[in-house]
Amino acid sequence: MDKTFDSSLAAIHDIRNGATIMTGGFGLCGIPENLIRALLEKGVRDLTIVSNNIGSSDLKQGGAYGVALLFRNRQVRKFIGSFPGPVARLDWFLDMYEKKEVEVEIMPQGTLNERIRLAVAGLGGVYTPVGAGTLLAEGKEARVIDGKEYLLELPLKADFALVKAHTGDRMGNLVYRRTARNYNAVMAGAAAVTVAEVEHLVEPGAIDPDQVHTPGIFVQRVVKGELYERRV
Amino acid sequence: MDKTFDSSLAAIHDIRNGATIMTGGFGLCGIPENLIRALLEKGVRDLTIVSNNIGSSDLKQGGAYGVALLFRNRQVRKFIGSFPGPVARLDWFLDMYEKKEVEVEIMPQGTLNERIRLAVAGLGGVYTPVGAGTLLAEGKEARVIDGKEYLLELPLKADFALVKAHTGDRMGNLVYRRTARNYNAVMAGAAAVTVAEVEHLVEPGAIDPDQVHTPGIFVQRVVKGELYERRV
Amino acid sequence: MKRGCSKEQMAWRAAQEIRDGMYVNMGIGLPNLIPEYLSGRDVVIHSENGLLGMGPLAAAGTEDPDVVNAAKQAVVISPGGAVSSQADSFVMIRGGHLDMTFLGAFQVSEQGDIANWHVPGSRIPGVGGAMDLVCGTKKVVALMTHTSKEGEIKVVKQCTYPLTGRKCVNLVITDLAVIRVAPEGLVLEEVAPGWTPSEVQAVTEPTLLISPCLREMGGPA
Amino acid sequence: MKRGCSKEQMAWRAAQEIRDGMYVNMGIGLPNLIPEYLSGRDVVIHSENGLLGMGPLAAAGTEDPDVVNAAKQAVVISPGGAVSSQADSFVMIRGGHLDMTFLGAFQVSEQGDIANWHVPGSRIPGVGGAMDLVCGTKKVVALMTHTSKEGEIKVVKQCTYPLTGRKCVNLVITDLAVIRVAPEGLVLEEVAPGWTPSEVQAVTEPTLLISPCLREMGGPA
Repeated sequence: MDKTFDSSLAAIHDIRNGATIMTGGFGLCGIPENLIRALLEKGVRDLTIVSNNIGSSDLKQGGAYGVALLFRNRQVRKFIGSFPGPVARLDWFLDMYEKKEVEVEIMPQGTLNERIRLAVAGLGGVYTPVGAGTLLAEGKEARVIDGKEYLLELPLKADFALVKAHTGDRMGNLVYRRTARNYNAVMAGAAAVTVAEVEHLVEPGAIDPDQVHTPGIFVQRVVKGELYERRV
Repeated sequence: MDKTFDSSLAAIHDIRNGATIMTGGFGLCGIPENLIRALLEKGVRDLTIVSNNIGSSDLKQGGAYGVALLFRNRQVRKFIGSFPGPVARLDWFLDMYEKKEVEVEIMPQGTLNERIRLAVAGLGGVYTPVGAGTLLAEGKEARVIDGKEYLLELPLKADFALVKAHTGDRMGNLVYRRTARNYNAVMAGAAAVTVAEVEHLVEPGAIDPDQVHTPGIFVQRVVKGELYERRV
Repeated sequence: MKRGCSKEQMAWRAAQEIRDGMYVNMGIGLPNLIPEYLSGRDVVIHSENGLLGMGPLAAAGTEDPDVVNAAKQAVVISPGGAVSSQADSFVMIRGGHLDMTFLGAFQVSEQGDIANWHVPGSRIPGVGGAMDLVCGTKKVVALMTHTSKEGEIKVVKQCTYPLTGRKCVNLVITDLAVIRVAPEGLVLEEVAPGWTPSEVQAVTEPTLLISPCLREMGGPA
Repeated sequence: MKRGCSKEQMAWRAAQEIRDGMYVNMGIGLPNLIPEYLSGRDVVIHSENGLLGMGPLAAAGTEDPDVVNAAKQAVVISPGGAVSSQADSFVMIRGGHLDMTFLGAFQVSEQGDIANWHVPGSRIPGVGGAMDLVCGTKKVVALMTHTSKEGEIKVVKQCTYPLTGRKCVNLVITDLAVIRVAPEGLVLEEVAPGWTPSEVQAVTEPTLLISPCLREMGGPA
């Protein structure tokens, strides 16, 4: 079973305008750098991006990195995540937001995680106590269970999930390194197609079965990333 | 931070009659052998046992092992799990069941897992499609979400969770080996007190942070198991 | 009485459903024979106790008590295998990540309902992972004898045994026939060597539609 | 105007709440100073991006881009540390496994409500893990200046900023006071050196109950 693709661009060849795309990473840690670069090159538009942040936290340089590049390149129409800032404080982003060129939907970080997990796990909904009685509960079904108030949260699924691992084998078994695991381990499997870019590509059997973080069944495509800047 | 206890008996010293206890393992694979032996020795009664199976699959020898020993020793009043057989076909167990000395509550295996996870994760309930329209849906709330029928499942929590790991450090970080991971990795954290017995006890820092299966925050007590029969 | 296919032929036939690149779960019992007919095939076998990439049974004397399958037999892990917790294993199942599952059955109905977990009258029920498997897997194949040892019909209009799942079976492979569950009804695709469609119909409760491509069930070379 | 405690004194005071053996989360900002005052203490620090056992900031030149905290700063992992996915990290938080969390706040109410995520009028909101932390953690400590830079009162009868959580704060540590949220109301436990209870009351909206053990806030040696 060989799920490898020759290039990042080849691995995302069928992403179309209007697609919903999950991207792993937290800030710039563990982002699928090469697949994001390929999306920039491909130029697909009207994307919905599901991600904790909008990439770069490099406010001082005013710069964008990670998925922030896709926003700045006007390829995104909607962000679904938990914390758009600090990019959300940059002038170019505020301009886009106020001209309604980009929509922002936020939710608590743990809720974002559980909604993605529902999609991976084939579950229909979950009751979480987080956010009950707040602004973010608006429009959501509230319910008291065993004396405590919960909100009903529904699955969040994507067309593509783009994740990054330290090591992967040709069958798609993935091992993450340190806190670069973050959303990558959650999003793999939450989309019709999960594409994993890896720093190190190995043969099946090279990874100890006990140390696989994401089993290959959740990954449809594997590509060895062309270039890792690994910015902090 | 040192969570170690000197003996299995010491690690369960405060388990009282009537306690609800989760025990890891699948069949006899990965069961907390020493903690079960300590429960036998302690002789606490009226227990509720949450476990996938009732221990032994050793029908040929007519023998009991694992939690089956607790049932045969008449220490258990209720089993909550997914598959009581093959022990459920043994005469002594059938006798107890028909004399209503032991109660049996079963649910689908994945539902058992998710209900335990709800307790670990602080969630109030989950909608699963599994079991909808079957005998096991009786008494459960059914709900159609996005055209599909789901059942509401509620958290399953215990007073004690007894798990077994291959390696553990003094802080309670655990590493399981092969399919002995099974329910151990699910139940850790689902009880007021999680007790882990380990084959190998190591110092903090000896386990690579990327290879910890159960972080120590989910484990209150650690004990090096006295004797491992490791029956198949 | 005329014999149908052997267990080995049924397992071989089941194996033909599997394509390279698939992730497949094999239930306990008859489905356990299928891997025999997958040698050289690029298939990953899932065992619901937490093993993706299950290999053959461990050779006598080499059993590792930490490596077992869902039937609690000592097995070997295939290259590229991965271990997971019970929760993650059932995420794979319920989340629709498995391409196919093969299950034994007491009854399968015209609508694709399946009953395979609880015989009324059995004293203590146990369900295991059966309900999860029929609910989540992309393609569900029931593998069973066409009638019970007592001659009871097992392909029925409505299941009388407690259901495992509703409208979930896609294909039924028996010792007498291969039957596809289609929106218009049950379609007889193949018959065992020496059997006619009407002979199969005689031991099947719902009316079978005959496939325009009806053919004889094959077997291992 | 009379000064209250310094940030360092507040962080030191916050550190005194922590007992050996605790699992603790520190929010971004002021709470980030607390670990300074935990040296030699047996405490595990949780960073919600998936690190249990966070050590100090990485020394310049030794930063590992794969090891960051929730503020995206390069840090070091403590011995006995464990990495987890985002989902598992929030299982720890929401599931009540953390003993304590320290958070900055815009407002805390008499009932223990907290507002710390969204200033009305800020153009794009972002919530992060704040709502999870206040909801799940056994003890929630708000760490903030007693009034805003503009002199606005922050300990209020009812929060006017959007809530992060209801009835969840257990203790408020400010530059002027330590206030315990009790069923009967807010209890003034400590005042900053040189401050009287009535001076603290003057910049606090709800009526403070005076603890019978009222004392002066300490500070680092």
